[in-house]
Amino acid sequence: MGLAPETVVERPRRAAIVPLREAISRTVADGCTVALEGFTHLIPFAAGHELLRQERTDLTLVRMTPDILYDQLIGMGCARRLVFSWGGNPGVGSLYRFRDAVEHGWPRPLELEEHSHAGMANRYAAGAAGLPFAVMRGYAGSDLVPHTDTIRSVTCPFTGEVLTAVSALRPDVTVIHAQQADREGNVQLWGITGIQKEAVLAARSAVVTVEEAVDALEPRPGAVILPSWTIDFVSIVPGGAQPSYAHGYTERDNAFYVAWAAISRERDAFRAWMEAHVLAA
Amino acid sequence: MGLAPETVVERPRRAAIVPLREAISRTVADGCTVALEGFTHLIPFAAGHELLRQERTDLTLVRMTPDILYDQLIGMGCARRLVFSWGGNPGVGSLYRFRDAVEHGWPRPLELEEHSHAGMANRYAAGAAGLPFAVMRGYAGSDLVPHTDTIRSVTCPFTGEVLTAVSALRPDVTVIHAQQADREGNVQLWGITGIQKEAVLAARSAVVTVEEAVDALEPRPGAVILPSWTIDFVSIVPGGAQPSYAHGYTERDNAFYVAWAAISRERDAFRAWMEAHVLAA
Amino acid sequence: MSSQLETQRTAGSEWTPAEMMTVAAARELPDGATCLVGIGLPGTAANVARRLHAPRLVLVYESGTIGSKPASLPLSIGDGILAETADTVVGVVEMFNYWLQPGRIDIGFLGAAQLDRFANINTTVVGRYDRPDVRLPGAGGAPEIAASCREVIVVVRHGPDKLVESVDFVTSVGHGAGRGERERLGLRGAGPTRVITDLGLLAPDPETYELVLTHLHPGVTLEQVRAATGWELRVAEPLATTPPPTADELATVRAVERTRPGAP
Amino acid sequence: MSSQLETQRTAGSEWTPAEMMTVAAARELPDGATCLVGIGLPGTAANVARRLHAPRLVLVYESGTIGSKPASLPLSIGDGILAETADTVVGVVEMFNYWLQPGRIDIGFLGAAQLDRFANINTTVVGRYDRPDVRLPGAGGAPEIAASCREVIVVVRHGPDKLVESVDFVTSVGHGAGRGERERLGLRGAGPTRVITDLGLLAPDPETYELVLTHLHPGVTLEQVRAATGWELRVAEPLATTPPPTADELATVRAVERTRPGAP
Repeated sequence: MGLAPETVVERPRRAAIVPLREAISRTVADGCTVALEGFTHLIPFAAGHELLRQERTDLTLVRMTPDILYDQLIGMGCARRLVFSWGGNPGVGSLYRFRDAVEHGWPRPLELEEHSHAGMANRYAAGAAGLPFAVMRGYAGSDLVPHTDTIRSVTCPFTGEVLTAVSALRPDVTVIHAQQADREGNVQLWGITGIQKEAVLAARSAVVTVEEAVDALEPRPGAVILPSWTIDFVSIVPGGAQPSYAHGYTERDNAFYVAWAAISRERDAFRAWMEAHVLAA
Repeated sequence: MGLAPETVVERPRRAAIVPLREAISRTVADGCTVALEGFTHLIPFAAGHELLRQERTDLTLVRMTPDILYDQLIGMGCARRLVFSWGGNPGVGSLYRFRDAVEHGWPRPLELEEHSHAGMANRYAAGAAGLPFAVMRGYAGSDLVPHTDTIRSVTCPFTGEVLTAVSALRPDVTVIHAQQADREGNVQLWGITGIQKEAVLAARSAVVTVEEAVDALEPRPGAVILPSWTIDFVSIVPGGAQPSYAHGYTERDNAFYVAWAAISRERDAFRAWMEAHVLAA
Repeated sequence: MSSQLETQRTAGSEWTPAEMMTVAAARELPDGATCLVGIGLPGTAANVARRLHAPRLVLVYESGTIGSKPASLPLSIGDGILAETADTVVGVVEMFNYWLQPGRIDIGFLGAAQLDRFANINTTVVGRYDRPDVRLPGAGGAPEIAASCREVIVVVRHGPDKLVESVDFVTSVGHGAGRGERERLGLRGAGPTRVITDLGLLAPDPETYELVLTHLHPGVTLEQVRAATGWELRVAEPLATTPPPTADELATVRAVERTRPGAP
Repeated sequence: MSSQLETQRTAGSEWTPAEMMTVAAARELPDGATCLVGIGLPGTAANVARRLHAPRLVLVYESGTIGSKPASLPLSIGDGILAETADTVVGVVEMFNYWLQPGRIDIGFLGAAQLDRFANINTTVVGRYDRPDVRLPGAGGAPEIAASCREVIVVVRHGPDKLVESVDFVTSVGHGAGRGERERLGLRGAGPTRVITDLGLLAPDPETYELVLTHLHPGVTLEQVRAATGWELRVAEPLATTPPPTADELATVRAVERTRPGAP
């Protein structure tokens, strides 16, 4: 009788509102599988930088759209493995630290588990739904299939049609950034809400940084609400998504995304910039 | 090359705003599979009554929660088959016309295809997603399984775990009621949004009755927006959900739901009431 | 049988068996728990609990409302007040797949038309499925609520036609044929841990998982319970008596009942 | 090659090859169609089309925005302006499962790092996957966009390193090895029906599905195109010339480009 801990989500009765340093130190250990999610919008930069300051290493980083934040984590050697579907600087081009790790193994080799967006989205959805896999139409004829062992096939028991199966994603920790939390730790985010709900519900523990603490959440059109009892820790971190943005609070710093190419192209310059702007912070 | 008409959704560029009579006559033929959906809220009573006035018959009626409207359609002999998961008068008790059809075949026998809510929800979701089936945890040990051939099992290609598969639902026509449509035929509904989005996206054609036409949809918290190009016909029918309700527009007529037991218990009294209150209308 | 008892108990007593049942059910819901509230009796008890010892009880309805705090009793699980007072409202696909299925909900709170000695639930038919004597509403959310919630509490009025040796149709699995069956079926929640009736409380035997009478409500005799139970009922040693409703509990039950649509 | 051409064409001409490419791409988008807009060039062309002949073009972005009407070009497909101006914003699970997968989207509008003679797309690696010369961003939404949209239009700058005999990695299937391969793979959309470059237009041969040059942009020679194509390019008979950009088209392209973040 009782619960199968592998498959059933265990969560506290309610989120604890704590400083970011504590939220990260109490959830992320070396070697963990961590998803810092966000689809261009609400990227949890501040939480990712806290990972760097706490010198977490051997992480498996999960994200549909690894961008500058993951370029920084990879370039600083935090990551052993990357599970992803699109690794670029949106609208700008390459992520040079990601490329350097994959092309030259610097500062360390980076294992890749590579999917399409549809595949990653369905993997998170299966994790959130407590299923071991998801069914989809996808990858047919793509060279991703022979390189990714979390893509297989499944046959429809009604029609006999062969479809694609992808295995569930269950991060040890999911970290997201949102606009608001109330005093109880209930969280609201809006704008492009991406995969954040599934990423939180699929994870064994969840950390949310927010722009603002409010007395009561006033429901917004298109908002995702995450009840306090689905979250472990909430940290109040205004501007915690910069240079990404928090719809209604901050603007995306597109100039920085463009500038990142020059900052990150060379190893030494990148390291110096990180020392000055992230580690020293 | 080209599209497989069985599996790919074809829709007009945009919904036509027409009288209810025309919307029903142009979409629902005798023998069709029709889903008039709504989870207690936004039940499309007016559209269902139009089906009665147009004397449609041999219908396969689909609905998670067949209630008074389906009791009326079944009692008037419109339905050959019912695909459902809960057939009662919510908070009151039996649906006597549904019971009479199942227990005594009056006015005609009613075939049942019976599921749980979770199964029906996943069947609609598979239909909306263009998949032939959905994977879930459900029905294990339930006597529903030997009586329902749209419930089977599927094995996870990663873990070997055996899970439940349900076949996709693809109604010929889905009919729903919503609060608002704009001049382009874009639709907004809010409150308890139930299964309506999936039911519309799973169907081969879709009809939406609305409380009100507005110049522009002002987004509401928790709203579902159905773009005009996912709908065939929109009809403006204020009060079209009564005695159910439209959140923000009308109240649920709970007294009528309670009164329905007495109205519907006897065959002749039921028929007389329908003649006077529905067919004559 | 219940109604006869009703009169009998009400005469010269300050509460009815129905009120005792509601109070006993409400006591089972701990503050801060998440509770998926089934149709009927469970809704009343859950809203009583929220007004008494469990102000932070999270009420989840299969219609998609999460954290509803209704000031008055809804008639249906889809009444507007459940959405208006909710922390969030989700679609039913999300409700069943993301919230119920993975085992996030602590307590599934269900009623039953028939309940058998292993707490299996029938809400489908009395008689044969293909030729029913009484066609009941059907499964609704119950099979997956009974499967996936961390535990299940069943509320049912006592009667030999309701607590039966074996149900005519297993709509929702309790403990199947007994020990080990839930694991065999891959059901991940603990299943029914408590059955609350208008006469007493039952719980599954930790070895056999057969329902055993653990409590009599005040003033109820073991003979009354045996007469109202459709199988050779086993009784816990010692057999306890349910604490009577406190004045506060009784006042709350009555206040909540007065908010039911159509209440006198 | 493109940049050399750029200078050459710009000298004494009133438009650049890049502008001609954007105009030609925009012309392919019919009013009222639903278009899933990929990253980069497609976004510019789609927003030009919306300001010209296709005011009711429905722009869908894989970030979840449906019906976006941005007044200025976004840098990324997740910029706030896409959500602010959308008819609705959905989560990415819903976007891929309910909107893209069932074939609701008329046109998938994609770019490519490499495109081969059968219109297969590589956005993953140049060189070997396990030891790449250049690691590219990867698949994103492209494999399922290419699979499920009713048709696919590819926009790519012409160059022998881009239009190659066969791609180093098939990220997204165009026509595979040719006729019949999409059916064999169960791909339900028609696949790439048009390839637009800065030199001309290509389309799959209706028999072999090999890409054939159907149009030269004004002032471009067949020799330039052959030199910029990595395979023995077949040419349609007769070979047409793309109508030059109208003043209105050119003005609109330049107005839209001026709204790009970081534009001079």
